This record gives sequence, structure tokens and C-alpha cells, in this order.
Amino acid sequence: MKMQSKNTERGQQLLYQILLIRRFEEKAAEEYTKTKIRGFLHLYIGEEAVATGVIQALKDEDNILATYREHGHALVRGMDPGVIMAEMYGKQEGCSKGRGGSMHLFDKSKNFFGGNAIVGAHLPMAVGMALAAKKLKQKKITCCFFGEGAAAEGEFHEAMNLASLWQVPVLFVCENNLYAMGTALRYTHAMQELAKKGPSYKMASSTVDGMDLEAVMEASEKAVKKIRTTGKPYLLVCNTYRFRAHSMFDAELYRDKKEVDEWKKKDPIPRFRDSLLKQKLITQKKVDALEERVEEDVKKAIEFAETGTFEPVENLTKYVYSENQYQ
Amino acid sequence: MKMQSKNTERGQQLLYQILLIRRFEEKAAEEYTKTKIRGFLHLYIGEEAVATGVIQALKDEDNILATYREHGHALVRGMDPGVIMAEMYGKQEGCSKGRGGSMHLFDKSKNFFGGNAIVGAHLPMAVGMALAAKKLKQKKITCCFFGEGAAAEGEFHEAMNLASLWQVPVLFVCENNLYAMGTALRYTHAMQELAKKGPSYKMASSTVDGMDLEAVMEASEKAVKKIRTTGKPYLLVCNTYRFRAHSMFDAELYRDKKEVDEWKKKDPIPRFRDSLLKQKLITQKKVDALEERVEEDVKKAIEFAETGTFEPVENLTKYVYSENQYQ
Amino acid sequence: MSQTRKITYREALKEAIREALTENDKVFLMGEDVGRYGGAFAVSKGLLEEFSEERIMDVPLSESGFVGAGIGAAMAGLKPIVEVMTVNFGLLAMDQVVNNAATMLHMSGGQINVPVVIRMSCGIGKQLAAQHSHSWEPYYAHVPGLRVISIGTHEDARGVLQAALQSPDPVVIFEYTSMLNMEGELPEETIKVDIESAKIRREGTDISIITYGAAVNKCMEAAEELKVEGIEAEVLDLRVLRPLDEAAFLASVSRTHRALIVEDAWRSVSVSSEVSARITEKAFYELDVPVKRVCGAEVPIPYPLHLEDASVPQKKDIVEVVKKMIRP
Amino acid sequence: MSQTRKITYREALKEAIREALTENDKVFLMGEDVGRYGGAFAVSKGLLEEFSEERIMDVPLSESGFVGAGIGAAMAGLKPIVEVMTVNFGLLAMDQVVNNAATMLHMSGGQINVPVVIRMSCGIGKQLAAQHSHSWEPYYAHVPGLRVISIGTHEDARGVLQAALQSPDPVVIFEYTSMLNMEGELPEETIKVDIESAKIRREGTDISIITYGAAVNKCMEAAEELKVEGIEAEVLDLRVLRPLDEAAFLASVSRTHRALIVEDAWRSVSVSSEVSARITEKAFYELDVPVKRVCGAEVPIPYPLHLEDASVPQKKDIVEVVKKMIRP
Ligand SMILES: Cc1ncc(C[n+]2csc(CCOP(=O)(O)OP(=O)(O)O)c2C)c(N)n1
Ligand SMILES: Cc1ncc(C[n+]2csc(CCOP(=O)(O)OP(=O)(O)O)c2C)c(N)n1
Ligand SMILES: [Mg+2]
Ligand SMILES: [Mg+2]
Repeated sequence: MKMQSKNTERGQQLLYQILLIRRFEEKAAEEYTKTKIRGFLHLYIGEEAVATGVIQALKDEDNILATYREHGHALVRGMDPGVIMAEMYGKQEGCSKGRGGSMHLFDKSKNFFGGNAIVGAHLPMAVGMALAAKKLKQKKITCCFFGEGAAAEGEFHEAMNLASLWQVPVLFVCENNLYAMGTALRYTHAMQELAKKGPSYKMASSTVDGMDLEAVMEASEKAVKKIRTTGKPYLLVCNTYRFRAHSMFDAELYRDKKEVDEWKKKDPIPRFRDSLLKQKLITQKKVDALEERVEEDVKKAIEFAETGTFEPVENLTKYVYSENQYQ
Repeated sequence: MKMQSKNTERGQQLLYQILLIRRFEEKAAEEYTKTKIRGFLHLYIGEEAVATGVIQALKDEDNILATYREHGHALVRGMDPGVIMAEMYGKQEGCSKGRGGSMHLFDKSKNFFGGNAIVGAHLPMAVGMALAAKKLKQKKITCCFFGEGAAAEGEFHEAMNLASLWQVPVLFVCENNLYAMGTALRYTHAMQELAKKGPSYKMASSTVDGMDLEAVMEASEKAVKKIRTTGKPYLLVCNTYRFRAHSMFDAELYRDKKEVDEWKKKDPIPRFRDSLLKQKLITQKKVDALEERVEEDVKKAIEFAETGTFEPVENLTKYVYSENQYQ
Repeated sequence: MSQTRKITYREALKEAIREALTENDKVFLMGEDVGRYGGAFAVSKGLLEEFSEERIMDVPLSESGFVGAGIGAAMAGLKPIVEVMTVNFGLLAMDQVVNNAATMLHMSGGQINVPVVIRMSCGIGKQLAAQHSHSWEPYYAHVPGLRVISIGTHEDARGVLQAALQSPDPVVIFEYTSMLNMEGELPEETIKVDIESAKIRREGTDISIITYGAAVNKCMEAAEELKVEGIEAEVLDLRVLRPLDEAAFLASVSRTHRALIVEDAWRSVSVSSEVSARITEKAFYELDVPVKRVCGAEVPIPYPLHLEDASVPQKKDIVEVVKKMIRP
Repeated sequence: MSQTRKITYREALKEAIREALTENDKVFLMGEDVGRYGGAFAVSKGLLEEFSEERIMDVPLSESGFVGAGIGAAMAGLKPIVEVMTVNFGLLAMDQVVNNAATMLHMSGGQINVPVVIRMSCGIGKQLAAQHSHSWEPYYAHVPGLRVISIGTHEDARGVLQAALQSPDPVVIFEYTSMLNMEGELPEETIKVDIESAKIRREGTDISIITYGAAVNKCMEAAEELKVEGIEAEVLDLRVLRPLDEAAFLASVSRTHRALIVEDAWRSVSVSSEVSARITEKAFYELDVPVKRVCGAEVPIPYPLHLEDASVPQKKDIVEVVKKMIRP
């Protein structure tokens, strides 16, 4: 996709978003080593074009469900970086009041429904949310991100079939980063061309280069349009790669440094930046200014998280049940 | 398939088997109304060509796993009708010592591994048995029967993928009788051409008219040959129909009597008998004699069951753990 | 007492579903064979014709999938009644119930409610053998975030669903197949039951028989038999298995000074173990004799009637233990 | 005492797996990331290189599928060690474990054994939040047909697997993530542990602290602290959660006349409720004070450290309760 020149502003906004994810996570990794963040931390670095490209094709009222690797998705959806970082610090100012941490970012007001750490488990929920939208005659799409590893789970099969059978508006986004922890695609799936799973559920599907933001945008817009016009689900496979370890506990024994380096050449961020520069939709000066803004915003996020407070231990069992038992 | 004339004996044996299933189950239904048999009773009537045709293509050492609708499979595998009937009576002379009943027929000595009543749950086990055969360098195939309803379960997806990925010798036989209890195929699967699921796992597959014993035999022999030569799994979809209710508790509100009658015209038993007669592989007199033999054998089965004994209640917790704790 | 009417447990359940569908158009019923088949046990028979395919949804065999979809629909503003045909298939959806339904509110810091109602037919007594005779009440009762109800009476069959649909939190309801054809009496007027407290089904002074589900009836019958022998047993129906109404059973035990817990589920790590432990912790000095339990035998339930019967508590077992507790 | 050596809990587990693979070529290890990744917690690191892809099988994310396959392979003559990466994903395979592994022998009238060994990493203490901090010991301990082992010591980390592989019945083994890096002492010679009995880890006369898993250590530390105050606590590691070694804890309580049960899992319907109920049933008159429990808080485990710590029993909680029980 060539961005139109009227899209100068749009291009800059996208560059800001994709950059924000990268810098936010780099900082998070740093804070992790300082033990400010604990538990599992799964970085999206290398894969940012997917969330950025897909979510820009959605409307604010569309629902999003994601995995434990969801900082990027939350940021693009417009959740405040400070509130996300505070969550990762376990502070009550965090988006899930600190109870969820990195894997469980939630913001109902922004139709961001987590942050699920059981691989594949959010797919049926996404179908249910789309079913509700259909029954309530809302024009909402539900967008569900998951990895190629998740597609081996039984729930992928059940969710795909249900969505197609019920004809509900779900955008299934398979983030195929070639690995499920240390297990390569070829050890996970007999059929490695994942988009071919679509037709076996009578579901429209396509594959896109997930390292190319503009391509992801175009493919997503097409998919979203198709969903909105037909009311039916769609499977979009985004081929991508994670540059970093699976989580902070991963020695990366299962892949060569060389392979990672090859993929780094396809880094979606310089690629998109250079495309904007080439199309003259941005100047180098503006790029530098954006970088600075991002840095500033990440700094502010850390400050917000740092100054946040821990929930009193007396509140431990709050939210196990609703306070107001009968609605 | 035309049966060769040297196959006179074979043809008669097959006619005996398919007839035995029919009469055995008709009798079981009768005994059920007399409350000699209790619990769930799922009849295979109408579908007999599938088990008969598939199992004849297997060797005795090949493993079989089936569903709660497995009397036919057990009979064709060569389990004694009396021992099966005794099981359905809950007698300790039954193949599972009476503990399993109709849904849980087992005979390890005949490589018949049940009788599973959780829809879809035996598919992964079948893959595991095939995996064991491969690791142990045995030339065994594992044959797993299941309904089209089961193919919507997550375990179908997981088992298909694992079998294909690991390249293990499983024959998946989908008995597509168009209904899962009262839920028609079109409400169960977005993709109703079930054999198309094969390629989405890179698995060979085909569909056959499950009301035509000779066609099932031919398709099964092809499939089995392919599995034996490649070591890889195969999905065989047999289109069939159950003439009777799902179980003894089914008022059949979900389908027209007319539809059932249409299908009854395709009854596999007269069809096969007439084919044998036409090919002069059997005489009417021989047919009559066979009918009599079957009747006699069913009668004997009932007698065996009737004279069987109930296990003493003191034995209730026997077999919860093995007696010999360390092997 | 006001006018009453005769009704089966099945019909009471159906009336409750019908009422819910009529009163709130956000309610819908989804499950395997709830529509065209008429419900595996005819509980929803006729509702598809009365309502529509949108309100009575047949679903494919995909327990994790459709229970998860019910959870999602609840998160998105609907009021799904999800029927898991029998409790035996519930394990396939256990992850959805535990890790999503029960956890979501807390994990999201109070933002996201999951007001789903999950109904499961359950219990022993139809000779369905090992895989179809489970009593999973203990599993669900273990999980914080769930409200777990066991329907042991006609009153509850008619009244629990309405209360459950008003809960902002996920409710799991156990219904008992063996009771479906049982007739009972219900008042003509609307029933209001609460899903927060246990209920004394029979008052007594000599012993508290604490129970739930299909065992309630057996305990009532045992109590009648004991009466003949001059023993007045109180029968307390726990009804809510989570969060347990501890105050109710502690109060009863403090009056009777003897406690017997009766449960069809396997004995080890069960609801009755929990009740026993709590009585020990909080009413130890009220006890005249040790708390006892009569529970399911620890065996995959066998098919033949005599072995099945031996697998679960029978009236005579209850009577026998009570007598021993009172006249040792 | 003979020569000992220092070893981590992780290394002890690995030695046991290595030994099993070496001694019996029907043994193989299958699970998510057990091979190329080196094991999610590095327990199987290096084994793929030492053995082969056939013996160390990486499997796709398909818990029900590969656990079911492990069960099938066991039925067909192999000795699979199936690793479910963490207990949290175990619910997805629960149906296979309960309805197939645990049930098959009985349902088939004694014909078909399922000698599968299922290992699961578990426990709290890494700030992994609600979906990744489950303690499912109570679930498995509820199921007849399973042998359920909890590895609370280095000795068991090294010795349990060998015994488990000799069992003709399915064995479920819980290993504790938080203990992996802990160092312990083991004798130089081969260890033989049995998987039928509980074990006293520390003798004492004043109270029986009954526990298992990661809580064993906390109880040992608590006992040391109590010693300073003149209280001699016996620490009994249940080790086998099913079938429970009832004789062991009843004997201990009969000596000490006081019982406290400590468990990380949620309190309601737990292993500790069962142990408490049994003590009440069979050693009531031995008790000087009511049995008490210190268990996990009934909450989906929250992420932040201070709330996570508050969710599970800590040494100070144990010490406090014991003191109150002994000096009320
Ligand atoms: C049901 C389940 N099984 C296993 C895990 C452990 N686990 C967490 S992430 C992961 C890999 C998932 O791979 P993929 O779906 O490709 O997503 P990616 O991490 O590559 O984004 C595994 C095995 C889990 N969280 N849930
Ligand atoms: C997991 C599970 N869900 C539901 C059921 C209840 N049930 C028993 S048979 C059946 C229909 C199965 O249909 P299909 O697989 O097509 O086999 P068929 O009975 O037609 O041979 C259902 C829903 C079950 N036994 N197991
Ligand atoms: Mg991946
Ligand atoms: Mg069918």
C-alpha cells in the first residue's frame, strides 16, 4: 500500500505507535532486570507491525482480545502507557489494579478484554463476544490475536467452527512468529500454511507479511471490510518473528543467532520509517522529534508506575465476588 | 467392488457378520424394554456396513477403538456374542466383567480397546497406540471409529494434527450418520464435506457410501494399504444413517419419519445380500440358512447372558488399582 | 399455607427457564441438543417452538468452545444460560470455567463481570457407568469466584435460576437426572429463593444431617424412618456449595450436637470433607460425638445396578450410621 | 550416615529422568518444549542431545491430545513420562486423566492397565498471577484410580520417578517450581523411595504438622523456629495424596494429640479438609484441641508480591497458629 500524501499525519501517528511499542518494551525489559517487573514478561519486539496494522483498521467500539504478549496491542488501542506500566509494576494505579501484571492487561472502557495466559482459551470467548454483538444488533467486530502455537489447541478448532457456523463477526489474527516457546512451526503443525485452515471451516482467510506495516494495514482493512459487509468471520495470518526470547526465562537454545539476525534485517520499524521518508510523508527531523516524544512518553510511564502505590493487603479478596450481589 | 467367485465363502461370512449385528441389536432392544439391559443403549442399526467393511480390511493384531455405539465393531472383531450380551446384562461373565455395560466393551486379547462414552476422547488415545506401535516397530495399524459430531470436538483437531505430524499409522473412520443426537450435520459443521478436513492436516482422506458394504470394503482396503505402505494416518469418511433413535431415550423430534424411510431403502443388508445373489455367490437357500444360524447364535448369546452371574458386591472396589502394585 | 400445585422437578426447571426467557430478552439458552432434540432429558422440550432459534441455540459438540462462547457473550452484555448436557462433559470446559469465568473479575481489577449461568445435569442412578456417573460438585466448590448451587428440591428447581440470573458473577447449577420425574408440591404464587444460604428441610433436635442434591431426599426419607425409632434428625440442605453457608450448619450442629454429612460424590476431598473440617474448627466443643460422613464409594461407578447402588449412600446406610452415632 | 552430595531439586529430577531413560528403553519423555527448548524450567535440558528425538519428544500445544496419546501409548506397552509444562494447563487434559487413565482398568474389568506417568510443574511463588498459580493437588487427589504424588523434598525428587515407573497404574507427580534451585543433600548411593506412604520429615512430640509439597519446607522452618520456644513439632510429609496414607497421620496425631494441616491450595474442598475429616472420624478422642488448617487464601492469585505472599501460608502464619494451639 502506498500511503496517500493526505496521510502525512496518519503516517506519523502510526510511526509514533510502532515506535512506542518498541521503546516501551525495551524499557520494560530493563526494569525487569532491575526486578521492578516480575513474573512472566513476553516481549513483542519484532512483531509490532501486526498489532499496529490490524488495530488501526478497527473502530474504537470493536472488541480486542489478546495473549500474554499484549503490551503492543494495549498501547495501539490507546491505553495509557503509564497505566500499563503501573500494571506491570503491580501497582493499584495499573489498568487491572495491579492484580494482573504484564499478562493480564484489561481496559473495559476501551473494549480491551485482556491479556489471556492460557494459550487458545480466549478464542471461544471472542466468538461469544461476537455472538453477543450479533444478537444485540451492534455493529461491533471482535478481534482476537493468538500465536501459531495456539492454532494446534482444540479450542482453535472449536472456535473457528463455531464462528463460521454462527456467522459472527470475528477477526482471527494469527501471529505466526514461527515459534511457540522453543517449538518451531514445523513441529507444531502438519499443515504449515496456516491460512489453508480457513477453508476447512468455510472461512475466508489470507496471509500477509507481518513485518510490513503497510501490507498489514491493507490486509486488515480488506478483512475488516469483508467482515463488516458479510457479518462472517475471517482468518488473517500474519507472518512475523520475535527478535527477543519467548520470555525473560528463555536461553534460546532452539534457534540460531544467524536466523534471528536475518529476520532483524526485516525490522518493521526502519522499514516503515524509510517508506514514509521515501514517500516524503515525513522528514528526518520529524522522525527525530517523534523518537524524542516516544522517549519522553516512556519516561513518563515509568515515573507514573514508580510513584504508584501498592494495594493494601487487606484488600486481597476484593473482586473475588462482586460487591453488589444482585444487579 | 465385484466380489470374485472364489470369494463365495468370504461373502457368506460377511453376510453372516452384518446380519449378526442387526439381529443381535434388535434382540438387545427387546431386552432393554424388558429392563434386562439398562443404562444407555445405542443401536448401530442401519450403519452395519461401516464396521463390517472397515474391520474386514484389518488384521487381528491391529487395534480398534470405538464409541458407545460399538456392538457391531465388537462383533465383527470376533468377540463372542454371548460375552458381549452378558456385559450388557451387567454379568461378570461379560467382556468387561459387567462393569462397563453396553458403552464399554473391551477385549484386550482381541485388541479391542473400547467402548468410549466421552465423545472424541478416544481419538488421542488411538494416536498414542499408533505411536507406540511405531516406536516398538510393530506393523500394527490403529483404527479409530467416531461420529461426525465428534469431529467438532477439539480433540479431533488435536488428534488429527498429532497423527499427521508424527506420521503414525491410524485409520480414522468418521461414521457420518448425519446426526449427533438430534443435531444435524449442518448445525455441527461449517464445512460439511468432512473429508476436506484431511488436507488441512496434510492427511490423505476419502469419502465412501457407508450403506454399501462392498464400497466400504474397497475404500478401507485402499486406505489400509496406504497406511501400511506409508506409515501415515488416513481419514475415511463413511456416509451412513442410523435407522433407530440415538439411544433408547430419544423421541426423534428432530427428523421426519419420511427421511428415515428414504434411508431405509438403502439398507446395507438387503443390498449386500442381493449383490451376492446377483453375483451368484450365494443361493437363497444359503441365505435362509445363514439367517437361521444368526438367530440361533443370538439366542445362545441371550442364554449365556441370562445364566451369567452378578459379581458379589464385596468386589466393588476391585480393579480401582492393580492388585500387583509393582510390576 | 397457601394453595399448592403438583409439579415434576423437570417441569419446575422448564418453567424457570421459560420465565427467564420471557422476562428478559438478553437471556438465551445454549447447549447441545437443547432445541431440536428437546433437551437430552426433555427439560427444554418445546421451548424452541415457543421461542426461536436465537433464544434456544443448539450447539455442536464443543464443550470448551461453547462454554467459552457463553462466557464471552456474558462479558459482552448478554445473559446466557449455558447447558452442559451432563456434568460428565464438564471437564472438557473446566479450563474456561476456572480460568476465565471465575477469574476474570479479580484479574481485571474489578472491571469485567462474567454473569454467565451454567447448568449441568448430574448424578448417579441410571446405570450409566464410569464415564457418565460423575459428581463434580466438589470440583466446582473448590473454586473462588464461582457461585455453586445444587438443586435438591422442587422449590429450588423452580426458583434458583431467577436468582442466578440476577447475579453479576458466574453461577454453576447442578440439576439431578434421577429427580426429573419426581413430583413435588409448589405454591401457586411466585417462588423467591435465595442463592446465598442453606436451608433446613426438616427440623430436628438429635442430629444434623447435612447434605445437598439428590441426597436431600434420601436423607429426608432416612429421617422419617429414624422418627419411628424416636430419633429426630434435622436435615440441612446446603444448597449453596460455594461460598458455603457455614453459619447455617454451625448453628444446626450447635443445637443438635451431632453432625452427619451425606454426599453422593467420592469421599476423599469432597464437600463433606470441607464441612467436617469446618465443624471441627468452629464447633468442636459443641460435638457430643465425632462428625461422620456417608459418601460415595471411591470407585469409577460400575454399570450393574447392585454395584451402582453400593457406590452411593442409600437410606439404610444413613439410618444405620445415625443410629450408631446416637446410641453407640 | 553414609557419604552425601549436594544437589539441586532440579538436578535431582533430571537425574531421575536420565536414569529412567537409560535403564528402560520403553521409557520416553513427551511434553511441550521438553527437548529443543530444554524444558520450560530446564529440568530436561541436555537430555535431547544425550538421547534422541524419539526418547525426548517435543509436542505441539495440545494438552488433551498429547496426554491422551501418552495414555494410549501406555496402554500399548510403552512407559511414557508425560510432562504437562505446568499444572495450570492440566485442566485442558483433565478429561483424559479422569475418564481414561483413572477409569480404564476398572471399566474394562481389570483388563487394561494405563501405566502412564504424568509430571506437572506447579506451585505459587513466581508472581505469575491468577491463571498460572494453581495448586491442583486437591483435584487429582479426589480421583480413584490415580496415584498422586507430591514431591516436597530432594530425596523424593530423585527417587519418586523410579517407583512411579514401576506402577502398573497411572501416577500423577507434582513438582514445585519454587524449589527447583534449592540445594539439598542426597546420599551417594541409589535412593529407593516408596510411593505408598507418607514420611515423617522431623520428629516431635507436641503437635503434628501435616503437609506436602512446597509447604514441607515452610513447615520445617516453622518447626525450627518453634523449637526455640520449646515446642517440638512433628512434620509429616503426606507425599502420597492419593491414596492417602491415613495410618501415618493418625499414628502421628495419636502421639502428639494436636494436628495442624498446612497446604498452599485453596482452603475449601482441599487435601487438608480431607485429612482433617479423617482425623475427626478416626482419632477424635486423641485430640487435645480441634484440628486446624493453614491454607491458601480463597482468591485467584494476584500478581504483586505482597498480595501473592498473602495468598499462601507463610512460616509466620504456621508458627502463630501452632503457638495458639499449644498455649491458647
Ligand atoms: C494451554 C497452555 N499451554 C502451555 C502454555 C505455556 N506457554 C505459554 S506461551 C507458549 C507458546 C505459545 O506459542 P504461540 O501461540 O505461537 O504464541 P507466541 O508466544 O509465539 O506469541 C506456551 C507453550 C500456556 N500458557 N497455555
Ligand atoms: C464430550 C461429550 N459431550 C456430549 C456427550 C453426549 N452425547 C453422547 S453421543 C452424542 C452425539 C454424538 O454424535 P456423533 O459423534 O455423530 O456419533 P453418533 O452418536 O451419531 O454415532 C452426544 C452429544 C458425550 N457423550 N460426550
Ligand atoms: Mg508463536
Ligand atoms: Mg453422528
